[in-house]
Amino acid sequence: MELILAKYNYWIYVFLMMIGFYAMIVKNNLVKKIIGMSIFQTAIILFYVSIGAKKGATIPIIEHHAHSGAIDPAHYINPLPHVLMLTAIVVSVSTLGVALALILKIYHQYGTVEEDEILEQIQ
Amino acid sequence: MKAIGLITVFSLGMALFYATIDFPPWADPQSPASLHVSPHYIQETMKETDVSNVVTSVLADYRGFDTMFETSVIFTAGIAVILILRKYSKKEDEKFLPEVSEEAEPDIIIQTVTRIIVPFIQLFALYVIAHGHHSPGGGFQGGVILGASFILLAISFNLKAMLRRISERKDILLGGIGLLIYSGIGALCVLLGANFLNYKVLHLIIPEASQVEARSYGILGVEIGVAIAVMAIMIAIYANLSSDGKYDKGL
Amino acid sequence: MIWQFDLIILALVVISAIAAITIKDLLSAGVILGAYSFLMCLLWTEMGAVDVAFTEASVGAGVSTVFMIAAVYKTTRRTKD
Amino acid sequence: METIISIRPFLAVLVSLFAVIPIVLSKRHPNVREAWTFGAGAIKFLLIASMLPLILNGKIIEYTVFEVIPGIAIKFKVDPLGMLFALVASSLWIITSAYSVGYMRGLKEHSQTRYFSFFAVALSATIGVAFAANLLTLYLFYEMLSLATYPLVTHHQDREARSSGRKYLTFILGTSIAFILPAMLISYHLSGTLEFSKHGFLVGTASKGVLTVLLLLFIFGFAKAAIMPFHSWLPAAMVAPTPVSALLHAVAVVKVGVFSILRILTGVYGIDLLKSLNLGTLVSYIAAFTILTASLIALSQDGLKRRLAFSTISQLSYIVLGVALLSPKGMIGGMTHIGMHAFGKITLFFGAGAIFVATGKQKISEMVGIGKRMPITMSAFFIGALSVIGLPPTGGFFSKWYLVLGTLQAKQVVMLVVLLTSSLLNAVYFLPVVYKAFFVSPEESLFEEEAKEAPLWCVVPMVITAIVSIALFFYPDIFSKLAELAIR
Amino acid sequence: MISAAQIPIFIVIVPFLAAFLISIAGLFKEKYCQPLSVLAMSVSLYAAVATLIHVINHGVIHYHLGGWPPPIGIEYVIDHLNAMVLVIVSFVGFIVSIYSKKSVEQELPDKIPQFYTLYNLLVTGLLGITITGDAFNLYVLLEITALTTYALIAVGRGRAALSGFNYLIMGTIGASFYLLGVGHLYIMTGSLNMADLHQLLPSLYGSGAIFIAFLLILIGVWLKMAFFPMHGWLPNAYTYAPSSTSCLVAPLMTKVSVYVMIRIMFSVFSPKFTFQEFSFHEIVVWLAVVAIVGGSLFALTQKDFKKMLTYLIIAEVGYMVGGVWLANHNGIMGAVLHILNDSMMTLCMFLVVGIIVYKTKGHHFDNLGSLYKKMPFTMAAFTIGALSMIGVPPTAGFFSKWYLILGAIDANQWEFLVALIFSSLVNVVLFFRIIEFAYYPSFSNQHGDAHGSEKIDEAPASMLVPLLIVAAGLLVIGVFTGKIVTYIIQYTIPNGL
Repeated sequence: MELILAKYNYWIYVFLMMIGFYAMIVKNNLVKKIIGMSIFQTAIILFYVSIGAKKGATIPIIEHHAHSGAIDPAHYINPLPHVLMLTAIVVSVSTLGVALALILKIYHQYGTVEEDEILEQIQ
Repeated sequence: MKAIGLITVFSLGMALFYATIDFPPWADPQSPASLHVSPHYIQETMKETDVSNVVTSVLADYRGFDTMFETSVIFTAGIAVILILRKYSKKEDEKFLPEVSEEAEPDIIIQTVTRIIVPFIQLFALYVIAHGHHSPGGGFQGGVILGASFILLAISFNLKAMLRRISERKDILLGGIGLLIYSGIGALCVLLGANFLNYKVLHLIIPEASQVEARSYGILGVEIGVAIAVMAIMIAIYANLSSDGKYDKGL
Repeated sequence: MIWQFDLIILALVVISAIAAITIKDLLSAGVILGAYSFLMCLLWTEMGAVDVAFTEASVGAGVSTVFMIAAVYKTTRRTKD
Repeated sequence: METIISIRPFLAVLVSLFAVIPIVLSKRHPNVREAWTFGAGAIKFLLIASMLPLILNGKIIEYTVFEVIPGIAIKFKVDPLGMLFALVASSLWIITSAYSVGYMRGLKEHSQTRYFSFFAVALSATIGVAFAANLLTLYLFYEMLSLATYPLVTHHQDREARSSGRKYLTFILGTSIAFILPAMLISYHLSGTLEFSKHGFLVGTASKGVLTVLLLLFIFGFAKAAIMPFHSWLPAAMVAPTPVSALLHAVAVVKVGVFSILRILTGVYGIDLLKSLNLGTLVSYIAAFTILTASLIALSQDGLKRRLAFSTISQLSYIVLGVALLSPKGMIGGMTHIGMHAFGKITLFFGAGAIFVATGKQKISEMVGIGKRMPITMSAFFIGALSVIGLPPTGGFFSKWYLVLGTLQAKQVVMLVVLLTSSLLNAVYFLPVVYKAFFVSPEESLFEEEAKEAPLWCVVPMVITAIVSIALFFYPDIFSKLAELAIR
Repeated sequence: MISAAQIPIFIVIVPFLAAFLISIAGLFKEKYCQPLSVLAMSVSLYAAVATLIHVINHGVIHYHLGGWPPPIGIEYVIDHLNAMVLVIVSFVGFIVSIYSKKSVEQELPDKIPQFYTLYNLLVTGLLGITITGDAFNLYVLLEITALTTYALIAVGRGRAALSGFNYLIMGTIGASFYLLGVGHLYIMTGSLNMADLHQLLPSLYGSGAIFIAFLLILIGVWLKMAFFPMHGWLPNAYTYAPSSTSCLVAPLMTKVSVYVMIRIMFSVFSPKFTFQEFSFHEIVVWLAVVAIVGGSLFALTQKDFKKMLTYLIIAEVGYMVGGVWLANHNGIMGAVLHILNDSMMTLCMFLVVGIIVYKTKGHHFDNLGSLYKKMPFTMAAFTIGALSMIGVPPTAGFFSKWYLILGAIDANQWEFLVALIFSSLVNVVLFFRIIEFAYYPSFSNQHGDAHGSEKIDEAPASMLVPLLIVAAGLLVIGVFTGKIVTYIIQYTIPNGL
């Protein structure tokens, strides 16, 4: 129980990541691949956010009365992973945008978003 | 293919699972991640940057360089979508039409509500941008919300309605300007003799500001740049995706 | 942090992820992806990552879903898997 | 031995390389263009000749250009062996250029500028090989030569040229990359140097097995020496215009291959090492096999140039054999054979080319009675044939004589038999050509009686090389002296 | 006012700022886009060269962004290795920005501003990847390069969109793996700075998480560089991309990824970890052998010039990865030298293809007939490039092969030597086949104009001059290998090897 409580967040992220990864490489539909990609990236974000979590700490916004006195780092959640993940979210939405644009282009070229049907048309 | 995929997925899962064994327990205050670099940010943010939201100060100052590129990732995506989809000539014939083609009737309730609510959304967005120093939020979130307000217009009316308020040219211009503000502030620091993005030298040109306050202002300036760029690019991506790059009628 | 609550959200997240990749309608899949993002966002708020959650709410659950739906509208809802 | 630092060997290499620029620039004026070729040839020859007295006095000239790889430089060294080869190649370039003018203009060939430019590059590379002071420099110029001769071999740009060109490159470039490059790097790995030296640099670096494999890689890798089974590019390359065959495939290219093998034997392995590992015998058997087989094949060839090509293959192995005997006389024989065979064989090729220019004939069976029509050509051809067979009064006799002495000195009776048999075969495949050219009844003759020679530009060079072939019998001193110095 | 210490930042920032200026300028006057891009690239190149000289004379440069010392802030660390890669990247960027004018006008007439915006961002990304000393910063820049590349590839013809999409999927997987790996490092150490990680990691060697982190990063980077068996996306993506894109992407993308791999292996981890704790370097060399042999064989089966080159890129990646993983001095030197040489060679080749596409509207072998007559200068440059690919001295390609083979002998990995020789031989066949096509009149359609009718029809000067510079560069680099090795490359060997 201790062990499960200690690590379950990480396990869930691994599981989500497997789902996303599976969709990315096995799914035939291009949009599904993209959905998988989103899940995959979100899982990584979950992983990072879990790194930052800290028992008994609050959100990383310094309270105003703490100005003068020394600030105890254990009192606030580690902000660094949050910063990194803001970037990762931005990256994922950018990738999503470009991917969808490509899907539109592919659709106009082949009339379908199923990979096997496209490959059939190419041959 | 499916079998190979499953094997790959499974082995990845196993590997990652194996790695978790060595992780420090979840939310452990004694984990290396909590002890090595982050205490500095938490302890010094007020003294060094005068920003109480540590995420903002790290985002826009300590790791401001990352954020600059992060914003340019968005910009890149916008330009990329334009490059891929935008069709300038009208006559390009469509071989395959979208399958969902029925046009929705304009709904008066939605339109009215939108008209009322959009200014408030934008006001809120501005608040998020400006108040990012002290509360969750900042340029990025605010920019997205601003962009979303325009997208909401486009959805409930049509694309033309949005383009009347913010044309394509203006949109691209704003995207470039937003990033120019960010990198320009950085370059300004170089011109003032410090390293890139070292906002503290801005006190030389901002009247009555100490070096720490200059950092705070620098962060604000940067956030504004981010917000403008993000808003513009979100609009651009939506406009292209929803109209197939033709900018005609949208969804 | 209440770990039971945490676990419930995690379970929901997993369910919506599986649903998003298995459902045979792309529009629904896009919407479920939005829900997935939103659940994630809850999870993160609960872990104290307010800024990330805020961003995910506006980007992942908001704009991304709009993009996805726009794209599906411009192509097709059909999918074989 | 005293070492002199002088830039002259480097200049000798560069002269013809830089001559390419004016040659290309003056492509609209053929006479000016050819003047540049001659000028470069003359300067090159004089530069090389100016170094001769020093070498004969037992000195060595060195010049380091720069270090390409830390520890390994592009470096030139003029020693007697290199001098011998350079002298032959550069003097024959002038003569061949003259011949080329006659041949190319006589046949109104296309792309003459390209032809003369690449010829100059090829010569540059040849001298580079001759003066290379280490294996890398040698390899560099060896490859340069392979590539520079490709446009020459495929000059006609027709289907036949295309397939010959392929064969040429496959063998020449293929072997040098597949065999020499690894062999060179393994030797570098073993010894940490690539500098040729008197006693070789591989002594005591590896077991006999490794060294044997390495030696085989080197010997077959230098496919330009046309040691069987890597010989078949040479007959194929005969589609090239005759001057190319004459200079490159009788002198420059093939001798570069042989010369490189000599360098490996004397500079990389060293005589002592070869003796102690008994590798000389191995090499000499390989060479002997080539000598006999090629001679036999030559017998069956009807195309004159092809017959000459196979003859070349067998003659090249003489040189390898001579050095592989590892006896002083044999080595002198082998080294002087570089020069002697060059003059003899180039005369033969000039003859073949002259016949082609004048009559368009390429097959031996079509040349019955041609002696009446082209007496000068066929006389020169006869002298060349004598030299290649090794009969007095020609230079070929001198080198063969030493080779025979060498076999006796090395107590290799088998090799003696090989030499004698192959000389006999040489006689059998050359003399009938000459015989049929002159001594046939008028009815059989395919040509009218009146003498109508090839253009003067073709005939004069041929006569000169024929005369030199004879002169070398009476004055073999230059070559023999250099060879003696080389083995001392 | 701007001190010399600020020069390193200009390498990255100038093209970055230029990207937005171009995008804005494009709204008003399209014809300013390309000159602006050239200007930015030349400033960047100048700064890169100045930095390289500074590094050679004074050693490693640290540049703290925002004035924050590492590991608090992000820093730039410029040592000999990345100073060299910076020069390569900015040089290629400069050359291609001049070259691209005509070909972009032909292939993407109405998207010129967008093209140059993304072009500058791509170069910025590559430069940033190279220069940064922060593991996460590298990820962000990796994504910039990736996104720009997807778009620039996808606007090509034919299958471009689909192959761009495949690349997007693979590239995202690669980048995500990298990010995951960095996450693992972060959770175990709490740091993102490479030098700091290098200090913190040794006490954690042996931990499973670190091992997995290394593996994840490695696989991520391998995906990006199309190392066997993760190479599937590359050939189509590069083949159907517009000429200017492939000229920029093909020489740089794989090389910068190789650089990242070297950085991760030696600067984040250490040689001790990569070669002793993580003892599968022999397997990696075998993979490299398969990459080289497989890439070469696939190249042999192609009937399309550009596609053939893309398979050769896969083989060349095998050279570099194999060289690094030989785990000795000569191997690593060879690999680093090959980063330089191969980027120049590939650039030369793709510039030639671009010119051929510009002139003949295709890159199939049939388009090559009699090109030596029509475009003597282009084909002369091609010949030099081909010789370099084959590895004929004194062209550059020979010398990196030299070190790689020596490394293989030193490491007793003869299979790598055989693979290198094999690929050289295949290159002989490949390139002389093309030389044949271009040298001989095409025999298949002989309707009387086999000889003579071809007039000289050279490419425009804006395309030809860059090509000739690159071709001459191949010879110069080859000849000055000794200098390059003594002044730069020997310092790139990590301590402890």
